[in-house]
Amino acid sequence: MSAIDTGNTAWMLISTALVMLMTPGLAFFYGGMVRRKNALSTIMMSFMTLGLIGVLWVLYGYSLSFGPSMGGIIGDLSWFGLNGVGQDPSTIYATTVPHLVFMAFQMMFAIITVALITGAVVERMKFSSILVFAVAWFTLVYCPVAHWVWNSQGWLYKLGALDFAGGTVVHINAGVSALALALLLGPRKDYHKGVNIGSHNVPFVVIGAGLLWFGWFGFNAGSALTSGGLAASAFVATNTAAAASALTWMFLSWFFHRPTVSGIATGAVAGLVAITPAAGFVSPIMGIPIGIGVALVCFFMMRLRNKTRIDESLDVFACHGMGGTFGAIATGIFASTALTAGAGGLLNGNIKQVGIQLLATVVVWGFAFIMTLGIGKVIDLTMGLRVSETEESIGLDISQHGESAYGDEL
Amino acid sequence: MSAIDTGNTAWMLISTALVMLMTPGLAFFYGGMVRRKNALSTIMMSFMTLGLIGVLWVLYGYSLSFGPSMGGIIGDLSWFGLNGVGQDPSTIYATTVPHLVFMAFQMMFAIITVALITGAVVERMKFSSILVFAVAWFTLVYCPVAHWVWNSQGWLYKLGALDFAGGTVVHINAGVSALALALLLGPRKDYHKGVNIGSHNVPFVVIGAGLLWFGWFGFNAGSALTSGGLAASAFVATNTAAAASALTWMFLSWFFHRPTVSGIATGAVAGLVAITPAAGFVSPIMGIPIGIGVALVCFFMMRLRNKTRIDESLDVFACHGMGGTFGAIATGIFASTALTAGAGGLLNGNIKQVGIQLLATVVVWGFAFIMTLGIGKVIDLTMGLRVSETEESIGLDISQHGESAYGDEL
Amino acid sequence: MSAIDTGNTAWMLISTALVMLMTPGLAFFYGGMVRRKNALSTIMMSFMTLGLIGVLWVLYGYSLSFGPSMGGIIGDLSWFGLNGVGQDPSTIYATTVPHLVFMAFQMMFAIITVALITGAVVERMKFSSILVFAVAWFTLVYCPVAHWVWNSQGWLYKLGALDFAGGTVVHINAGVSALALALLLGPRKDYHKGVNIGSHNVPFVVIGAGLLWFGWFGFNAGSALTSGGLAASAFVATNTAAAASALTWMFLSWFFHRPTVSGIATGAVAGLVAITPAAGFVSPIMGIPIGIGVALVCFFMMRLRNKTRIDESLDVFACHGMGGTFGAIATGIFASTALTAGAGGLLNGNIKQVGIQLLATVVVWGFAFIMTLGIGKVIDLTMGLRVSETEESIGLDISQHGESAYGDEL
Amino acid sequence: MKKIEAIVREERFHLIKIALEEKGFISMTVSDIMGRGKQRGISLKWRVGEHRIEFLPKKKIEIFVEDKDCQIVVDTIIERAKTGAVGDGKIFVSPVEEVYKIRTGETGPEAI
Amino acid sequence: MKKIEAIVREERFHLIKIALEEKGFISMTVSDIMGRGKQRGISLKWRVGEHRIEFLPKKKIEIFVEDKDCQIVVDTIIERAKTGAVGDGKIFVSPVEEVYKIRTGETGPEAI
Amino acid sequence: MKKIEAIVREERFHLIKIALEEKGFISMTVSDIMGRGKQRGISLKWRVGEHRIEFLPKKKIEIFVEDKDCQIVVDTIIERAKTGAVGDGKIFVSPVEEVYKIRTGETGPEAI
Ligand SMILES: Nc1ncnc2c1ncn2[C@@H]1O[C@H](COP(=O)(O)OP(=O)(O)O)[C@@H](O)[C@H]1O
Ligand SMILES: Nc1ncnc2c1ncn2[C@@H]1O[C@H](COP(=O)(O)OP(=O)(O)O)[C@@H](O)[C@H]1O
Ligand SMILES: Nc1ncnc2c1ncn2[C@@H]1O[C@H](COP(=O)(O)OP(=O)(O)O)[C@@H](O)[C@H]1O
Repeated sequence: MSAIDTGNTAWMLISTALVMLMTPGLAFFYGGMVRRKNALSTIMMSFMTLGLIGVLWVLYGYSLSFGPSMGGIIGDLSWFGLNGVGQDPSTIYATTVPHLVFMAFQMMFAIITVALITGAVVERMKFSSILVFAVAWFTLVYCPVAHWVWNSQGWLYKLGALDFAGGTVVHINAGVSALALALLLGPRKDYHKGVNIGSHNVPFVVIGAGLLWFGWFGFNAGSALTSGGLAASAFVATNTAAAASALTWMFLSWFFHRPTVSGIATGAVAGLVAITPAAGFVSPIMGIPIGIGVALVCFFMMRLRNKTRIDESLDVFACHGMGGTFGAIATGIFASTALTAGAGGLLNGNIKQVGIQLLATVVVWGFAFIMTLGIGKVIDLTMGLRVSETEESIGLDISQHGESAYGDEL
Repeated sequence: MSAIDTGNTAWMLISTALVMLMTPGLAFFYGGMVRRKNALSTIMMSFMTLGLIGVLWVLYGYSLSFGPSMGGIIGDLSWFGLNGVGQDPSTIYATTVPHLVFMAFQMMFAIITVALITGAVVERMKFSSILVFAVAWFTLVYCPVAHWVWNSQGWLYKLGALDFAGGTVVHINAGVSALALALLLGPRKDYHKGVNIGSHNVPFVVIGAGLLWFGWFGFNAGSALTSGGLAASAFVATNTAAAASALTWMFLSWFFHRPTVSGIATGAVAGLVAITPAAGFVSPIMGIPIGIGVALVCFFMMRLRNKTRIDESLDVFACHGMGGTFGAIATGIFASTALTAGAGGLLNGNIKQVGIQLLATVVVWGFAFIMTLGIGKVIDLTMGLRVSETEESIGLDISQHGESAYGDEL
Repeated sequence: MSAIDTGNTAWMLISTALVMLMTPGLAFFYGGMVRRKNALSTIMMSFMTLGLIGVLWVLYGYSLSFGPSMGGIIGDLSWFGLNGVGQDPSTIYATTVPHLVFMAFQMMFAIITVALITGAVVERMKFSSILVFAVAWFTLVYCPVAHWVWNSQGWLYKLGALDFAGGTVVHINAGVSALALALLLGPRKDYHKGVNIGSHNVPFVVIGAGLLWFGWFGFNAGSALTSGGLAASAFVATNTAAAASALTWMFLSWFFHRPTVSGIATGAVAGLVAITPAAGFVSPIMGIPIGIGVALVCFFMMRLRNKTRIDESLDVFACHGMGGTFGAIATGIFASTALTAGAGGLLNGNIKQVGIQLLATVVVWGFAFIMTLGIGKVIDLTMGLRVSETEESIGLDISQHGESAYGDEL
Repeated sequence: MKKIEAIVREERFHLIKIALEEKGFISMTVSDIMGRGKQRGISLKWRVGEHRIEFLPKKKIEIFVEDKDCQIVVDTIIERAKTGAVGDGKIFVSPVEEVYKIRTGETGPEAI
Repeated sequence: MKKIEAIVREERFHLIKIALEEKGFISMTVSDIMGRGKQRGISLKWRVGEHRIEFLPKKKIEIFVEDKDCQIVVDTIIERAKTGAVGDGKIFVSPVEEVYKIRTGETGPEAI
Repeated sequence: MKKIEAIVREERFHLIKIALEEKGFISMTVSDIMGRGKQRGISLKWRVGEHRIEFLPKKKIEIFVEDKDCQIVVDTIIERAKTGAVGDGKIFVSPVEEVYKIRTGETGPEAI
């Protein structure tokens, strides 16, 4: 057992807190984008994950994901209820900080991943159903994928897949599942009907994006698990990609229309998504091409999707699914030999890494999509996924939560 | 004098900043819960403590609370104006970080404690009176109680009362005082009159709760005063209790009505309150029973109170008073031998600890209640506590502050 | 090359993140103060600097400001694109943390400085023009001034000018430029016309002020570049000045009218501004006179300005220009021998320091004012500075960004 | 048919609503308005002298009724809206020529 | 001249607006109101029993027209506002005596 | 009695209010509405072509007056609301049958 380093621990503690803050941030990022009558319900879908996954993770999630592996597929339950997870460092993960800190840091990732999905189902999904879905998806999709990619015995990890802070586990996983769930659920009844279903509070979107950006320093630079050069490098790569993507998106939206505020906010988030798997593996200045690239990919994906009847409402797939995919592949391209303690990526002549990245991407795409369809279908057939038409038209705030965001009931 | 540890100092600096952020967070948590016409006045009552207590603490508050003790009752004024409180560590408190950091960390506790009380008197108390009250209460109630419980010479500290991060000093103290002040003040004139006096902005309540949760990591894990295993343990206990309580409250509100957003937010805060005295003394998984327990206690306390004519408006007593009491006793029950460097709590067979906890609780209850009644009565007889009926019906934003939150004056 | 200290690095990483958060904070501080129809445009002016300066800084800004000096006037481009700026510490700046962290920390200062200026031009300046202005001003004003004052070879630095965290570089620079630009631009068409052009959302102003205060701990205490006594001292000085100024402003606004919420928020910011150059050079308790002094200076400056036709809309000059000037001089007066490793300030009998401070102040005033007039004039003559009258009356949200903050288009 | 426009105190709305319900008048349209009467709002004492809050938020209730029901609705509102203090509000009655019920296309009394 | 006040579903507003435009009726004034009809709002099933949402947000469209245009405007609105379900709304027509166009000072039909 | 409904530019409201006050007309009810006139709002040039902002926010002032006061109120409003540019707004006058002052129960001219 190695000794605790107070500096590393300080950085990991605050990183954990930063990632926690992302979930309320997301609640506002999403909550601002829906109509007044669904503001609370949208916020609730994110916020409840703090409670729900916060409990499930310490009970069994951490053990399934990071516990002793059963064949590289899933952890056993030997760390159930934080059994054996204590103040001393783990011998495997983050060996200079208390094991509890590493556990908590990972918890915040699980929480926000589940919250991310909810952006696709706002304004029409029953609260009870999203709750049941969250439990099932967390257990059957998140924990296994986290195990494969991040557990030191996980099969994708062993294959050499690079995912610094969660491109596959968090973003592809959430984005693809969001798409699957939106397909099952069908569009909102007012979707593409000439009704204004736009953002009721763009400042909330901005404060959400601001908190996400802020928290993402913990997400990415915290994934260095130490306080030093690697964290610094990931930190700068993160900021650079966010900035480049925000700027690119602003110009794109200007080209087609006007430089929108929701555009620059969305662009920032897309940049943060794409740099997530790459942050600690690429030279920080590579944040610029990655940021520009992801803005192009996501922006056009969003335009395309918007032409269809697929109501993937707040573009979780376009941003996180596609952004995560782009980032995973970009990691294979831009990874630097110096930072990966290995062969680097395509630019270092290591074409194999691109292949591994593609494989990991395809695996997570497929698994997330099929599992989500399955879970969703079962819920649909038993308790139903959608609220009634009347409830949808009154809004989910009142029909699901008995409250109104701005106290305007009479 | 021991040496400064940069890691511990980094953690304490950021923890101090985190606790500072809780006060603006509280301003929104409270501000969202009142009517539009009192939004600013409610926010102001919290925000002004940052200025007021921020000055008083460095002048004399720190010295009274943590300075050389006069018989375990109160500090003398030898540290007046930060005299002797410098960059070197204290020899008594937090011996590996600069004394100034410990001082600042404690300051943020004093600030938010005073702010907490204001939730009971919103929508009707004169601003000048709450200002005078704050000065008096801080001096005559907060400083003594902090001295008793946390000063190394304090009489309750010496008795062995366990209060990791402020169950008695902060929560019971504020909650019970809030009740006393609300009783003196009487209910709002529209209270229980069939008028909608509900939240004007529930998203503000959520952002407040989010910032409180985030800041509470500094509050509780920062109370370890070092960056290491103890901080990690307190951190995880904190999050677990918050999550368990939020979830429990959500189900409780569902059982009686619907799963409300203000319910889950309140539940989270209640969980954070209850774990405060216990955070570093209990095994982190104990956050689950503590969280569930406090949600039950506070939820039913709130329902009960709401049936009376006591207009303890934003449930400071129900949440902080009762939650803190529950937490203080729970600490006596769940404290673990390993973490208290002592005999542990009831579960370790040390029934005496429960007695000590009860004693400390009763002492703070009594002292806070009587002192607040006294201070409040004096203010009532001299300058008056309440605004006039006309001012109350126009709203305190305009009548006390000459402003309107959303610029809707004509 | 000295070794990386994990504690210092942790503190600098989080400080960098804290300063980043100030820009969204500022977006809300400013955004709340304008009319509904310009809320987004105001927020956008701040938020876009995160993207724009975030990219320019890593490309060439850091090299111009902190790179090898050409005669103390400006850096060369040898650090273009972060060339040579890596995980190892710099040999000159912050020698115990990765060079990348120091670079990123400084970046956040550049970002917010540009954002600060925009407060003077809200509700009437074309978005394309503010964008071009931002690029030019950043390159031609910010980078040189940062070089002079903070580069170890900068001519003002060598003269011995004391600026702990940016009184001249950030606040005077931004404040004076804001004044110049406002003069060029002319007042809003509704200014002083009996139309209500007040804050549309004061709670946003408060949340902005809260985040600024929180982030300022990174700004000032982070400027210690290490985690220890100096950071602690700067931290406490910062909080004390903010508190004293907030309180003073509250009483001032009470004396003339009522204790306004926007007043206490503005006062807090003014206090933070004034303590910025002094934070690490003065004994923390000096935050009290500095806070009181700056509140008086800025409050009366604001009243005075408001009597003129100069529509320096959100008082960037009054707060940052005058506050920064006051702070720079106060630093010369209150600097303590113990903390400056030198002769201290006027109170230590070193009158020369006041002279140096005055010189640095005058130089930055003059340079910022003239350069801004020049840049602004060129933009005025080429692309124009203002939106059309129609666009101004419809509001910039719709006319410049094609969006409405609260979705109230039909 | 008549249109009844009542401008009342916000805090009285609930009482009025219930009283009308009891008499069988369920339908109504409500909006938030700002208003002032002859008294020019309310005057508050501030440190720097008297300050006048000119416009105060009120609720506007619009009810369309058959001629025969007009008086009873007006009386019910007055009964519940009255506090006796300045600011109680006003009721205005004006003529309506035709009413259409969109769902059924009905007009006249059946449409109300 | 007539004043037409139509209280319609929020989500139908867009359709109505376009239909009126096509027939040449561009001018209108729109506001957000809360309303309830005879059905007393909508009833939802909650865990603890039935819960009634009494007031629902609606759009109020006000159009001032010459007498001869009144019927066509009413018919156009009805056509587009109708879903056949409860809550479709109402249209009220009342007399107007005079109109002034502020910009030109014109009155009467030219001013509309 | 008459009901005067004036739809005016937001930024002119203050001037109008003061002018009416000077002539002794204190009472009024004000609300925020969105409106468009014959010009279909305002057209802005955007990079991708022309864009039309159809509905613009306006203030609606409602004043109930005795018949004899009607013209002077209308004239005063017109005088202050007029800029000469498109969008100045309209004033509509319609008949009112009865007024009740809730506080006193008075009706007719004394109630206004
Ligand atoms: N002549 C009027 N025209 C338009 N609105 C009026 C008029 N008189 C009263 N009101 C409305 O009625 C509200 C209450 O009137 P007020 O005069 O305060 O009541 P009271 O007569 O009991 O003092 C005002 O705020 C205003 O909105
Ligand atoms: N008598 C009335 N007075 C005032 N407003 C009415 C009246 N009847 C209906 N309304 C308004 O019209 C809206 C729609 O009426 P509703 O009765 O729900 O439609 P439907 O007749 O199709 O069921 C209501 O919400 C209310 O605002
Ligand atoms: N026929 C009408 N019916 C309803 N509202 C109208 C009508 N004509 C004008 N308005 C209202 O008056 C406002 C100003 O009208 P507008 O035509 O823009 O003024 P102008 O005639 O000076 O150009 C509009 O925004 C609308 O709210």
